[in-house]
Amino acid sequence: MTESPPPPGAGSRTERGATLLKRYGAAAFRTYGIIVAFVILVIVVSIGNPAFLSQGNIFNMLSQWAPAGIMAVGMTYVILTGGFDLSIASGYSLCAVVAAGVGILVDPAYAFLAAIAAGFVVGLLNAVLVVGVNINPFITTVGTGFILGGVTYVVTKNAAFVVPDMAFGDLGAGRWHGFPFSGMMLIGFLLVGGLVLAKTVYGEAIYAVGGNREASRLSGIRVRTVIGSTYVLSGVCMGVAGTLTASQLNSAQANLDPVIIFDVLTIVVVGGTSLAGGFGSMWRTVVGLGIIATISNGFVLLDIDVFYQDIIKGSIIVGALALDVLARRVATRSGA
Amino acid sequence: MTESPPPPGAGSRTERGATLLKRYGAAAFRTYGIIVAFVILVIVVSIGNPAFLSQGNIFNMLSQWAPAGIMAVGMTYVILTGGFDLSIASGYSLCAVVAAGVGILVDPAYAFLAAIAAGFVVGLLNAVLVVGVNINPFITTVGTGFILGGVTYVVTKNAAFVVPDMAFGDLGAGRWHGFPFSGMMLIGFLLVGGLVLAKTVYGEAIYAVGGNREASRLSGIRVRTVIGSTYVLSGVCMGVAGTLTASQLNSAQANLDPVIIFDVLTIVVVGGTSLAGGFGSMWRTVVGLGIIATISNGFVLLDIDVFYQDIIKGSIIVGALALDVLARRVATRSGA
Amino acid sequence: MEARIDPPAPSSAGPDAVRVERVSKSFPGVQALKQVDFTLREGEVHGLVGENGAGKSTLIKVLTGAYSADKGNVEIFGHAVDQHGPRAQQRAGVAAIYQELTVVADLSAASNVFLGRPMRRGPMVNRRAMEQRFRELGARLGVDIQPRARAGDLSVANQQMLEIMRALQADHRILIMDEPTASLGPNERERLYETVGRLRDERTSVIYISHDLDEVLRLCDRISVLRDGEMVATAAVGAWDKEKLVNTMLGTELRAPPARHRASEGDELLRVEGVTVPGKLQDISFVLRAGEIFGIAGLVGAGRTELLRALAGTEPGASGTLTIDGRTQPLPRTVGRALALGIALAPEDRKGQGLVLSQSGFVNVTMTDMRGLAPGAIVRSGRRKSAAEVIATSLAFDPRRLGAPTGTLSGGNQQKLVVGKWLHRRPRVLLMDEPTRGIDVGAKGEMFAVMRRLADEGMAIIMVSSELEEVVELADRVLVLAKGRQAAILEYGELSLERVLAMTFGVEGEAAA
Amino acid sequence: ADDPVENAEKILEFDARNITPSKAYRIAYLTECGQNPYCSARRAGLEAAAQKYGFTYKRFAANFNPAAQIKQVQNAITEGFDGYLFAPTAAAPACSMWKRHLEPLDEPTVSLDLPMCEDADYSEGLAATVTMQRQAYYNAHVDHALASCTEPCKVAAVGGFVGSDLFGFWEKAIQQGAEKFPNAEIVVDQPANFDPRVALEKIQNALLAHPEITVILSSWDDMSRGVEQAIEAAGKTPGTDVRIYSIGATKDGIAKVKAGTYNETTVLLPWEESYYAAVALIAALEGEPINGYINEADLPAVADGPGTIIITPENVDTMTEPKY
Ligand SMILES: Nc1ncnc2c1ncn2[C@@H]1O[C@H](COP(=O)(O)OP(=O)(O)OP(=O)(O)O)[C@@H](O)[C@H]1O
Ligand SMILES: Nc1ncnc2c1ncn2[C@@H]1O[C@H](COP(=O)(O)OP(=O)(O)OP(=O)(O)O)[C@@H](O)[C@H]1O
Ligand SMILES: [Mg+2]
Ligand SMILES: [Mg+2]
Repeated sequence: MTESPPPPGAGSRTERGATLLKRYGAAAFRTYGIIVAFVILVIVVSIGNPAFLSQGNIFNMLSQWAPAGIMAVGMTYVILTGGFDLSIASGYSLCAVVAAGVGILVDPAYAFLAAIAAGFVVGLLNAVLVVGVNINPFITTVGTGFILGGVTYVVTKNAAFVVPDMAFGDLGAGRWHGFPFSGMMLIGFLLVGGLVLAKTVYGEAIYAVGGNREASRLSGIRVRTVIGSTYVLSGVCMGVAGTLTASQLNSAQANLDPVIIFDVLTIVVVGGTSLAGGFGSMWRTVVGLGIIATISNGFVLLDIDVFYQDIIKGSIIVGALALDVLARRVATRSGA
Repeated sequence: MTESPPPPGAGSRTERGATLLKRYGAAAFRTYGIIVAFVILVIVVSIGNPAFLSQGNIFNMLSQWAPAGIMAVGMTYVILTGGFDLSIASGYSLCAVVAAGVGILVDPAYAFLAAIAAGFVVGLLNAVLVVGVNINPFITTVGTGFILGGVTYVVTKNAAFVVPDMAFGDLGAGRWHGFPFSGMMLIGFLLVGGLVLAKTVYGEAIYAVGGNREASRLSGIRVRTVIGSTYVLSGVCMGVAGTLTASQLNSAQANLDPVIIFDVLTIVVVGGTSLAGGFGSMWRTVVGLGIIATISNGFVLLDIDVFYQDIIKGSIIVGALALDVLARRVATRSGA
Repeated sequence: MEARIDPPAPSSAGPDAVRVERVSKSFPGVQALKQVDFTLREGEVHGLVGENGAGKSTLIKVLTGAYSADKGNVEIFGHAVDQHGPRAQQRAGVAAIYQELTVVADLSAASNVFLGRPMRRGPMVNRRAMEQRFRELGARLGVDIQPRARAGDLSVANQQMLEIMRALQADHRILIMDEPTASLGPNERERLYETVGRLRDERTSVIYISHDLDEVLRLCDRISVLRDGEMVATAAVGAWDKEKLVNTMLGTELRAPPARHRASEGDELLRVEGVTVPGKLQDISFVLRAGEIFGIAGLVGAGRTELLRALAGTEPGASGTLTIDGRTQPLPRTVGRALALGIALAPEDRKGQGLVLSQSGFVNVTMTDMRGLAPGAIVRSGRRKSAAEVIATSLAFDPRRLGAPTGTLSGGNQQKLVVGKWLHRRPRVLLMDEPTRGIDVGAKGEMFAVMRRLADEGMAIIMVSSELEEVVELADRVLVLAKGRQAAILEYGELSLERVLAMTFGVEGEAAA
Repeated sequence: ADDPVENAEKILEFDARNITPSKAYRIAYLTECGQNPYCSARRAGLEAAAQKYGFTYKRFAANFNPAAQIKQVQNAITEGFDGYLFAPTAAAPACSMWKRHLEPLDEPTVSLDLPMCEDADYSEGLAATVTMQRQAYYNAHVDHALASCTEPCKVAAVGGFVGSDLFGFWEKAIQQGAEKFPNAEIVVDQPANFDPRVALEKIQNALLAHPEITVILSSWDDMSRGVEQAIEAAGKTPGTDVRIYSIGATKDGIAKVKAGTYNETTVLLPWEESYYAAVALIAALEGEPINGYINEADLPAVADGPGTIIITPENVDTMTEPKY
């Protein structure tokens, strides 16, 4: 609503007073203010415990945040079209259970595919309701979230599925010269997700639909297909994330991590992507992920007392965004 | 986005083929489709267990849903301006703790005032961040939610505040000829909240701001004041709700009911109020409250197996909205 | 028409209602106003003209407090206004009709007119009084809008009337109108002129912005010209004529408009039969030939927009058939289907339906044909850039502004892009709803030239415009709609302003009789 | 009735009589539970008692939410039952539900799961209290783990939900244990929501920040799976390089103790808890109330097996197959 995305390089040649540098500098500050907040946070935590920037810790963080980060990639797409996917916590548990179930009953090799197929179906269900029946995505996905959660209970009869074959854990916990496979997948999703968004026709359509649905429709963009596809993508991300977690734990159960939805939403939104749709980008999700992961990791590394963790977390989230907003304001004033 | 609320009586006079009755009938169906869903639900549950419509059960439901319902009144205002208040779960716990604390240390008589004051401050904090610093309300209130929750832990040191004076419980648990005080307060909030929205200049401004913020600003509406006031109102509702719960429990503690936020959001949105702002009304919140309370009560009355509850709940939520949407579509086609 | 309005009596000079001194305003990358001086005398109607993007809207937004100026002073009735948003200015008696519609779609028509200043009884809204006053205002302006209608369901013209009613609703001493007639038909325009005349008699001071120079010359006491953010001239109306205004606005001579010529009689491209939209349109049939510009004339609410929407696959209730390439089929049900047939729509509501305001001109101009720019699904920014620049240049849109989010462009420049969107994809039939709305005289010439050229290249264009002169000047044939019915199709030889007017009103007269 | 062991014997004796109650009772099961394996086991115990004693019951599940529980207590009372099984979500609010709503009824109530009203176990007026999860229980678990630090060692702990009563017991036990066992230094103490994924993350980070950690306290067997994976990911062997002390004695937990991956798991008996609570309620309804505290540790699963709630590789074979 109050978001006014700055056009990098939109400056007119007619302006004489300001130097190019000053102008673009200000624009950069305005655009990338959230990065400043992130850098400050990193500096503070690594002064507190230099191990923060150690290779081992970074690898750990990559593998720990792979499930949430991968789902944040899907959520970025959904939110950019102006949608919402609140079914991811249940969908993720369901996919993890499918992965573990197939890992037990059939073979770990098929677990990944089965979970992705399950995620695909979940996403399709959301897509059909949101663009087919045309129900508000917020409430639709709250509803499907309940349904999927319920299905998972019924399927598991409320017991954990423990996979006896330890090879099942290789995907989630395996490493290559110390670099976790799950971290590679996270980086892959962020990169490919970002490139598709920034460079392809599909990505442009996402922004267009989120920015003005009616104008996009009249321009011949298949609005429903575009919107629906983001839910399917989000579902596939649940499948991947669920498999990684099931593999990391060598087991899965219903209600795996019900609050992961907050993590994922916060990751996307804290970077500055607008919930109104049409504005945001994958690098913002990367920064958001960085901020949230650093906070969570920092609590342990700096051994912050439990009682103060929530206060600190909330203050950092609000503070980072306030800095971002103020940066825009200051830069707009001085740069223009 | 896809919401196109029909104005009752907006039919064009030039239309000749359709009778007035048919036209208005269709418009009513289009507008009030969600009520049809609610009525079906009520019929199903009361056939399953006629005790559903007994006075005792209705009184119980009123008192049980008073805290969530009162917060839904505040949330309706916030959402109508296009905002979000995700801090209510923590704010509500905090206010309950303040009420219990004052009830212990000072006197139960002051507890109510103290909790309302606490809610007011919470709302003011949100308002300052949302309209003062101008941060996105979603993430702002996620952040303040963490902060408030943290403050509550620190204040209570993770212990419950138990009020020894049993008179403290009279507000929340007391009844007048069987009619619970808390139910009266709920009805009072819904009525007054609805009247203010529908009839007053302030209510008119809420719709205007939510419908088109810039147009409202240009028309001289104090947009920031209006938006900010809704967060303060939401805060005051937390204060009232927190007091009622503390009084019902004769005690309070941190993290009282973290998932109440989902109940409150669902109540507002399931009725048909648009998250984009500018469209909705208090009767929709009443219907939403009715639906959610009936589902929850019905599970117990019909003794639904816990394994299937979530599936049923999700299906009813999605189904109610689908019916609403389809009603609109059918009515639009036949009526226009 | 001209003869029907009395020349304005020069008003006696009173104290200044508005005084603007050395006001500058810039946006990131654009200096919209440069040291502008401007004076509005009490009781005068002051015209403000200039090219698209000259800074007119920006100037009035500074005046109303919607924007705060970077430098300079604004005085209203001798009092400096500190820049605290639109409220302060409203208190001082300023009302404005903004160029971009500011209706609240979900509110009723009456609530929109009284937005921010509802009639009240204590803290309560007095809806009955509001609806009463709404009807009075409507009667005065000759519009028939239901006070309880949802504003978003009204046509653009009626929404524009709501804006006008909003400005007139309280008795303001200063009234600012930014292109109030852009989407109005002849009737409404006349009513508005009368109203402005009456306001002047009541010594209300008016700033009047329009691209219709005839209108400005008829209505105003003095006229100021903005060019590139600078105030280049202010003079009494007597000192101006149309040519002088144009030359001052553009800084150069206007190129002669393209000579009117008839399209060579092309082959039948599209046959439209029996288009009906319940309650809006009845049984419209016509034939469209390749290479022609087919005009649709009619009064506001006659159903012109509906007809275009029906052909473009976006009017759900529509029925009828199309014959194209020898195949007869029902009207397209989706936009995609219409596009597959080669039919595209440039809608009249540029903000709501035309542009993705958060995206750049590059994106907007090419989004109709992204596949064409992106073999292998990857968008080639180089190709896109050159394609967009060609389009921009042909529409007199400064190609250097293509990178800016379209939401930051002036109204007229946005309109150019709405039309420009289809110049890349090149449909066989282009439906243009009010394509010149808000476009300056210079650019209008360019737009006409483009339309003519497209037609000459074999495209068929259907054009709807509320400016009948425009339709008559440009179209090869004209379909006249009256109250949703087809009044006549005027062939090339029969076309004249008088006939079209007679048809539109004549049928109305018949119906009334 | 002041001696829990005597109470346990009494209830076992009653159960052994295999009586047929004078009528088919209707019982309200007001449970804090939601949906997890622990809750399912509790339900199964109740189901077994219902089969045996021919009563019917209605389940009111509060999903760990005190505000929801008060609603359910009211609903249950309005509906009216012969007796009430009451498993509090939290001690303090439960006290008000008990005193204000349940106690004034003329029907017997048996509490389980948690003590309430600031009582250590039994609260006056109840027909019985059947529970294990008291402060003493957590102290026993933590003390056993910390006592293993014969030399100075570093300890990390992951607990359940911040704000819950159990988390309060847990934190207090850790605090008191640290004082009792100066060799043990608690370097990380984090909540992990009983969630294996969160536990994995927290312990992975903890092992990185403090590679010398050799003892990990976990408050739930399912969560300990995440702990185990974190230790393996750090290239260490769970059970030897880093010792895991867990709670639950679930099937999975017992198996892990047998395998030597967990060094200990503390017994929880959800099945027995609800089974004997129901038996105690039937006894009260039949006019033989216990009016006192029954500790599940005094029941056969522990008393006739390992004799202690602390299950280690040494005594794990004496533990009967857990019911969940
Ligand atoms: N909010 C904004 N952000 C950035 N640039 C803006 C903004 N508003 C206006 N501009 C720029 O300021 C210049 C003047 O625009 P303005 O709208 O005043 O023109 P105008 O004279 O009203 O034109 P038109 O006749 O097309 O309405 C344009 O270059 C426009 O792009
Ligand atoms: N985008 C739209 N979506 C739905 N209905 C629309 C839209 N635009 C216009 N209408 C409908 O069109 C009707 C007004 O007639 P319409 O706009 O077709 O007349 P017109 O002859 O084109 O006149 P105008 O000059 O006002 O465009 C209104 O009843 C309105 O509901
Ligand atoms: Mg303008
Ligand atoms: Mg039109």
